[in-house]
Amino acid sequence: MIEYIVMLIGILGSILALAQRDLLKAAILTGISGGCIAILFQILLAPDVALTQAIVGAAIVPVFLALAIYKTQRAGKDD
Amino acid sequence: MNELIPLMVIIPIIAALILNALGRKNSIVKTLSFVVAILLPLIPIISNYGFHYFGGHSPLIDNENLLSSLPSLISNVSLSTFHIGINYSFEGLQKILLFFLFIVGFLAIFTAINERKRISGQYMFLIFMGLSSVTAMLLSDDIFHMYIFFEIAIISQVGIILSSNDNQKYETAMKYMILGSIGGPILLTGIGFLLALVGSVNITDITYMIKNGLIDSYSPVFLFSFGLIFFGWIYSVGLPPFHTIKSAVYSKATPSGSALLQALSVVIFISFGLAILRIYSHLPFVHGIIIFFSLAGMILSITMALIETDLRRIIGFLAVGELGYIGLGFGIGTNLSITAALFQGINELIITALLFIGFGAIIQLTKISNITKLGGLIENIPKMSIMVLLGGFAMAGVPPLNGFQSKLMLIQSALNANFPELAIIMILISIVTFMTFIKIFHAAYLKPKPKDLIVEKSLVPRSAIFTVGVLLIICIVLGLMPDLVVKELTTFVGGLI
Amino acid sequence: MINTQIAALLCSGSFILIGLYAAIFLDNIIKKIIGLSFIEEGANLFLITLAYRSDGVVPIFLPGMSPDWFVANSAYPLPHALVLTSIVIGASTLAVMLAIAMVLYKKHGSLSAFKILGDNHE
Amino acid sequence: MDIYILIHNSVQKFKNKIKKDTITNENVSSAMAAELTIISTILISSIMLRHINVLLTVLIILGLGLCLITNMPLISKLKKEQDDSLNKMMFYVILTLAILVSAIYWGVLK
Repeated sequence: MIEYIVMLIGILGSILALAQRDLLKAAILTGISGGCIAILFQILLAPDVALTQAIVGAAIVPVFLALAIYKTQRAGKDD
Repeated sequence: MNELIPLMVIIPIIAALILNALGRKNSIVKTLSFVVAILLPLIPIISNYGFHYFGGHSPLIDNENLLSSLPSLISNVSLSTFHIGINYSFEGLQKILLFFLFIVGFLAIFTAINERKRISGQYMFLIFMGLSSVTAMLLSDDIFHMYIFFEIAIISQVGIILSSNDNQKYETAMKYMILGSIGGPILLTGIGFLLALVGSVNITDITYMIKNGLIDSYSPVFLFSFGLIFFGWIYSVGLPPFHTIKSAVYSKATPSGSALLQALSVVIFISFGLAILRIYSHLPFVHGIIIFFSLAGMILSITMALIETDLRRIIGFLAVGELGYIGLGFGIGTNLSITAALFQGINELIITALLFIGFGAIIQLTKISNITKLGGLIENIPKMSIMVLLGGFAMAGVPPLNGFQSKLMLIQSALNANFPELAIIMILISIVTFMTFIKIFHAAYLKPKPKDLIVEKSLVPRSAIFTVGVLLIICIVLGLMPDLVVKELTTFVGGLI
Repeated sequence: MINTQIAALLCSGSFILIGLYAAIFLDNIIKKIIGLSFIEEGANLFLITLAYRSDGVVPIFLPGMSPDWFVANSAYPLPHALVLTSIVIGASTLAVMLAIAMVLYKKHGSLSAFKILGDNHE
Repeated sequence: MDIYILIHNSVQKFKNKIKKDTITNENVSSAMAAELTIISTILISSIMLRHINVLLTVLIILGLGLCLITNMPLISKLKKEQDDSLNKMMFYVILTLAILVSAIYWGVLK
């Protein structure tokens, strides 16, 4: 049961990330869907990949995005 | 001497890492990259043909001791012939193509060293990474391994674009990366579908399973994987609809950079194209689709080249259009046509490098690339102009240069395979190529000099003349003695299908 | 009756589609890049899903397992090795794209793809 | 005399401002060559459909010929479609992907 919930959270997180006006929130939500994918990898019997994905998808990618947003502009006016 | 095979990939990577660490130490970077670049073409020459299994994971059937200890479930079925690890195969095509790739790479590095006062280690890092990644793609027998090195090649190509001083380079690089980030994962998904059906990513194993009917080669999963991998292929080589971005990429890099980019593209084209042919050539519509996209690429690129006014963009379109010939050879799909296509690929590698560096001299002299504002440069650089003219003849297929030999073979193969229309179109397009080339040659060199044209430097660097001269000599030698290359390629293609 | 594998396949498909939507229709470059990273993650999830075996075990051979039982029950480890590489490649591509986006913002003062990446011959 | 040169120069500048690309012999002839190339190559390559069906080929060639000749300045339209704008590139890329996958998938399944 838990896998379906994780999938739903991941998909909802990705949709919400793209719907945000504030880019910083979008970056954080990207981290949530990356983390959900990491949990899915664990459920799908790939713990080694899950570790990598947890670091890359839930930490490194949002940090990169947040750094880039910090250096550019925070409000994404147009959608 | 099979230990030399992985060295072709490892030496450039190690050189790249050292150069990157050295950074801005000018003289050491120059010396080291020159030495490594001049050593690289020697490795494929002295290496013997053969296979290299990484980690010693040869197929079980080669390993008698291990095979006898395994249960009969494994040792008696075809599983024992499958490849366990990554393996590199080094044969005639690899030998010749890598030799010429490394020659072009050496010449690009040589001109880059000479045309800049300070050379950064990072730029050399990008060049060597690009060279080693396409080498790995060509040697590898593993389609996922190809994908990984293809992505590395894309990143280094983007780096090479960014190292020029064109003011539109960031925009072009961004577009290239966005389109690439769509094309790359789609290619990966295609490989995933293939993996789902076959359970292996080794091309030899996949072809073995298809030939022996172990998998249903008309199942939707297989067809879907073909569609996605084919899309990745047209993205990676710049057939339509990617021809605009590819030509833009060529026109934004430095001359030596674009020569290298085109060399990388040709090798990527050949290695992915051969993989597609080996896996999917039994499907009836594959040849038709390859021919369709190659024809579209040739026609659209050549017409765009005719009406464009930017010198570098014209050569970019011509280079992309020439790739269509290789695609046509692959699409016709007979032994002769594939041999001709591979030969054409080698010729293109050399000729486009010549043209990019030769016309790059004009841009270095005048800082203008609009052909309506150029003219009369033959009095400034007479030697270069003659050599570029001969290079253009080679591209258009004038005897006795190398373009003539490969295009003749392609036309013969089209006629033999009952496609006279393709032969007519190839002749037509090469005439138009010739016309485009003469147009830009006239505009740059022969037309009366406009009054407001200021020639900033009086001389082109001697390194550029040397480079173009070497490439021209290769053109003439291959044109007079095509058997040097064709014999090996025929053997290779004969073993392929 | 829907099992985990099919649900995960649908999930990966929807990630790819959401990413494609963002890459095509959204104008902000950062959002385009986020969409592209979703495509990459969807492709990775697809590969991992292929390797899954319901009621299987993690493909790590522990002492005390019988080889026959392990072969019959473990997930397929090859895609795991492939995805490990692919994740790293995806992250590095993303980093390069973000770096270029930062330079473009400095140059144009905007993140709109229509303004920056449109046909602007100067 | 000086005034004449001044006027001449200003007119020259003005002219340059209006027309970025001067229309020369070369431009016109190359555009015509491109036009002819595209029409002839499309018609010739459509003969290859004879491997599928001869009657269909005749109809398609007649239709294509009519279509191409009535929309005569083709090359300017093609040029407009193949510029450096990301949106246009993306449109054609996605279109190609969609057509390729759906044609292969449905066309062979039947």
